[in-house]
Amino acid sequence: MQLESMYQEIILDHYRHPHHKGLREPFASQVHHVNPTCGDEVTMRVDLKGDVISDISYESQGCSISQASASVMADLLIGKSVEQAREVQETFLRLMQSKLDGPEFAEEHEEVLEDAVAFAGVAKYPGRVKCALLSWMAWKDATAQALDDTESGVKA
Amino acid sequence: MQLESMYQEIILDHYRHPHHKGLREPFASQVHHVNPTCGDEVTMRVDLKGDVISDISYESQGCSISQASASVMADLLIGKSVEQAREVQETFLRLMQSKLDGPEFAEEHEEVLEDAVAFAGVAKYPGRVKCALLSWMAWKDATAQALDDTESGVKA
Amino acid sequence: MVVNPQFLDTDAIRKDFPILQRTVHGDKPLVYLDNAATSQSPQQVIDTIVEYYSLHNANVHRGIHVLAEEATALYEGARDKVAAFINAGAREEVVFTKNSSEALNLVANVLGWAEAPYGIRPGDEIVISEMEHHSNIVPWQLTAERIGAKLRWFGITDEGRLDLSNLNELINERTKVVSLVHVSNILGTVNPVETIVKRAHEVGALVVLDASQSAPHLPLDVQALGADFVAFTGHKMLGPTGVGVLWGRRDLLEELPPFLGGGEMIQTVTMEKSTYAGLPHKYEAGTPPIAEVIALGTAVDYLNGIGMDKVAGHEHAITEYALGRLQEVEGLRIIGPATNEDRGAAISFVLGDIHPHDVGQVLDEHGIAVRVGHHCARPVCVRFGIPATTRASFYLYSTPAEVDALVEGLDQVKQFFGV
Amino acid sequence: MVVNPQFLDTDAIRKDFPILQRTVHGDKPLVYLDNAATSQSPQQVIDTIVEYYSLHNANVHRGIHVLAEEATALYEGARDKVAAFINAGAREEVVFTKNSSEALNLVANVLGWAEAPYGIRPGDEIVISEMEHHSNIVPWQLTAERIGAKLRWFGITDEGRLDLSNLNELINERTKVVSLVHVSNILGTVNPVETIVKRAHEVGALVVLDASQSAPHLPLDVQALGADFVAFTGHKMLGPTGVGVLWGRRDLLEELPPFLGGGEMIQTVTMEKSTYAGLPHKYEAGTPPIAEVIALGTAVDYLNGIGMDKVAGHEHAITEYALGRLQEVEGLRIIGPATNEDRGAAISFVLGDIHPHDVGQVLDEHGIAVRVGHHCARPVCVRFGIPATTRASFYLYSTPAEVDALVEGLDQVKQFFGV
Ligand SMILES: Cc1ncc(COP(=O)(O)O)c(C=O)c1O
Ligand SMILES: Cc1ncc(COP(=O)(O)O)c(C=O)c1O
Repeated sequence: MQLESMYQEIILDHYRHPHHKGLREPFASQVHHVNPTCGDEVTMRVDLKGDVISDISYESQGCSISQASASVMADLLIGKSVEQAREVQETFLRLMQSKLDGPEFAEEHEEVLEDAVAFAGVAKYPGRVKCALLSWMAWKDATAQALDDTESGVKA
Repeated sequence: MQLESMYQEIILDHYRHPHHKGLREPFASQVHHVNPTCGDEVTMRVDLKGDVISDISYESQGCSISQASASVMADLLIGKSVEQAREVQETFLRLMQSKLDGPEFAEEHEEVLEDAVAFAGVAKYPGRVKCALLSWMAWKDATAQALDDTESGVKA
Repeated sequence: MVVNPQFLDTDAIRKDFPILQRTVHGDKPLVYLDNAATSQSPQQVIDTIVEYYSLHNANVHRGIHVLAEEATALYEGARDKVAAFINAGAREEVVFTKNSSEALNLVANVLGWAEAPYGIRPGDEIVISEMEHHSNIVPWQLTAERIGAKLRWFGITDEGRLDLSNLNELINERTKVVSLVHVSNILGTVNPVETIVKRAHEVGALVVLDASQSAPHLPLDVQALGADFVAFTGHKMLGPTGVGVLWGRRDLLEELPPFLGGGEMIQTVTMEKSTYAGLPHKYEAGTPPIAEVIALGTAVDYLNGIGMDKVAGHEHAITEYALGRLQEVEGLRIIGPATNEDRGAAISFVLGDIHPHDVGQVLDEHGIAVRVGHHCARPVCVRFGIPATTRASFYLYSTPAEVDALVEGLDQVKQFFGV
Repeated sequence: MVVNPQFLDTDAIRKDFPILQRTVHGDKPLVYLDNAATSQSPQQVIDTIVEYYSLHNANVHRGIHVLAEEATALYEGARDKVAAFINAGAREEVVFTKNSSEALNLVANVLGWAEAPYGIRPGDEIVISEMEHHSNIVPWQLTAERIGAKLRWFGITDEGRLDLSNLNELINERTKVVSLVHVSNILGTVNPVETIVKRAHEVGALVVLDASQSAPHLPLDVQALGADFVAFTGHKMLGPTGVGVLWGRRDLLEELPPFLGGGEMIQTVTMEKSTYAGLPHKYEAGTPPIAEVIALGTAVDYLNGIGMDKVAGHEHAITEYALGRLQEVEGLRIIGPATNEDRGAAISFVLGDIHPHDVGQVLDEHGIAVRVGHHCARPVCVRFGIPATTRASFYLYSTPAEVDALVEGLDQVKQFFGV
């Protein structure tokens, strides 16, 4: 059954038991993103210590793909430097744009993507790519805001 | 050749040598009609003596069908009572709406239509029906105006 | 509306629809339950398009060569068919647009531009409902905003019916136009047009009916309905994409200003000023969707061949069956009327906590095509506090076996997500 | 524009066009010289439509079932093809409309509604020309009238060229927009876009190009042209009816307000207020002409297969031949450029005193399809003091033998009417 290529066990696990869900303090910035097509929503908080992502927490509503994606992302990025995290984010974005070549791309970039390789099968479902990307885009946005605030000396 | 069914010799004759063309005095009313599709135009004058159509004259620009139609109409209607003329006009209108049955309709109504039976072949060319009707519609309009003016005692 | 619930001979009907023979995901037969989004076309409609381009294609009107006359006769012949299909008072009242949305925008714009008494003025009220398709919300928001008019709306009851409790307050002396969906594409509700028309006309307001989900599914008599404008769309009634219909009362259409300007819609043009053609051409600027209109005529022939009363009867029967079977599915909640009175054949539901996207994805894997999301009626989702629904929608070729397949599919969905 | 006049292998090409095999009036082979009104479609385009409805038909976007994903991929794939065909800077700049006329009305309306600096205000000037198609006159008259702006226009020289003598006065600081036909459908004139764009942008005016008669016939590079908007229509470029294209500069389209409101063009809708989707969807309200867009993609493939430079070369060669042969016909007067420089393949003429309707009728009887009338460009007829013209217009499948047939047909016309 093809479906398993999208709904990897690891995705379903994260969906059923999401990590880092629930908003936490402290945080440097918070954003709210919506996927207009299906109404999925996420509120995303990011905290920084120097240039390290010290925390990510979120509240969200949506399909298994968008839920699991937020959970896997938080696992992956917490503790990474902003630069490393950005590389992961960009690689994940490219994975989602790889269409039928998802599995090969994931294999090639497994070191960077770690558990996020589980989403390789989503890339071939154009209708679901936006679900997988929702929290990553929110994280990118929140991190950019947190850095802006830090640079301009504002404390959140 | 089918074309002769539309371009009867009598039509071509009237087209080459139109009768009653050129505006004349006296007249009870004058109207100007245009066929927007092709730009054909006619200025039509009608004079009445009591309820008799004493004169019809016109200036016009257009295709052979519209030119011949004006000429044949003037020949037919001058000297007729308004009532008789209207019957001819209405019969001609029905002829133009008869589509493929033009020839049969014309034969049935030959007594009323006289020379206008020559237009029977036009009815099956929907693109040309408006050409044939232009001057008849102008006449109808001009006559209605002339009668209105007479009734309200206005002298043209 | 009295309908006689009785199944059609779908074995015979389905043979006419090539796409229904198709399999998906390898060898799964297609179970197409997305008819409210778009319907499929029978071979007859496809053949009409082929024949048009292979034999008769020409621009319509004005031409005097054979092809132009043939194309014009076919095009205007299709107008006669559509006019008869909805029992229009005159063929000139049938205007071809590109879809329902254009038809609704047309009305919203020209009422914005019109002189008194029809023109919408600052402070005037426009009434719609919370169950409108976005195509019957946004045009009125745009017009209201441009003019400074006020947009108001009917609410929805918990059962998914139009909330008429404030009818007389909502439609009042300030109301210029009421624009309402006939059958909701998300809830399936059939709205009480008569009640609305009566009240609207009492206060001198015009009524626009969005019949996108009714024209394909039940006998539509625009004269009996009493609305002033009715909009629907070809691709939901076995016809092609690219064509919609606006029916309007002749006296209104004659008096209102034009919408789009251009070829075909003029009487005479000078650089300084133009005058406009008579109906229906006044509202058909530019080369119309010729092949599409002609093919819509064939779709109408096909529907007439079955009989619209029979189509409605079939859908009533299948909806009855589907409502019953779906309500046996544990954890399934129907959004919209759960009973079959005044109800169309679109059924929205949520399944426990499983997001509709996940429901739709698993169903698709089994060959079952449903739609998930807000169905261009987001305010309905907001009203019911849900992000989206899964919607199954039926048509004349839908079968009880397809309902069974859906119900089995939903069991698979639950298994898959372990609930 | 440098073109290499060279005939294509029309024997091979014509085999692809089923309608060109047809006879009329009994056994007369069809000589189709009405390509400026609409072109014919090759079998490939027809097959695309059949395949779409037989295998892939579904509403696009949002759907996650197989058919919806296939239809969406085909639809958006066609957008890529069209974007490449006109060398658009980005695929989002390609908006699908129902025809050229809608595309031009879209621009005329949103510029009327826009905020500063693009919005047209009372007293602002709009510049068009006397050789515009009605679809590029009436929308601007309507906008000018609604706003109280002033409509001005270029005249035409006796040779049928744009009269540029007052260019700098006509396009001035008050000019908000210049909307011009690229190639005239009645005169055949190719207009000097570069000169107009340069002057318009000098004074900060936007430029709209009506490319209805150029996109089908010559290589079109919207970036090189430098205009801000370009409109064209599918049915004149081997494609189906019911689809047109508006290309617009991305920054402009992003900033301008929406045109039609409805499904697909929104980001989020509440009853109070809506926000709009990004490009290109913002301008594609409702179900788009899906099959038509996909088939237009196939038409583009077909044209690319031949090569647009080769198409232009063929038409240049056939126009050269036709101009020569027609000018041998006694009493024939060409309306428009009588030489082949900067000239498209539509040739208008009058034949002595014989009314074009009569000319067209006799030609039709010989199987020759030309158009007669004012060709939706009445001001041109007024300018030249004639009621109408007869127009022969060629395309990639036209042959010198068809020109010969036309010339012989004109002799028959003269014989028939005894001149
Ligand atoms: C120059 C020109 N502009 C605009 C149009 C209008 O195109 P459409 O009728 O497809 O809207 C045409 C064709 O009729 C044309 O030749
Ligand atoms: C109730 C309703 N109104 C309007 C529309 C819009 O129709 P179209 O997309 O064909 O313009 C639809 C379908 O999408 C609909 O279901």
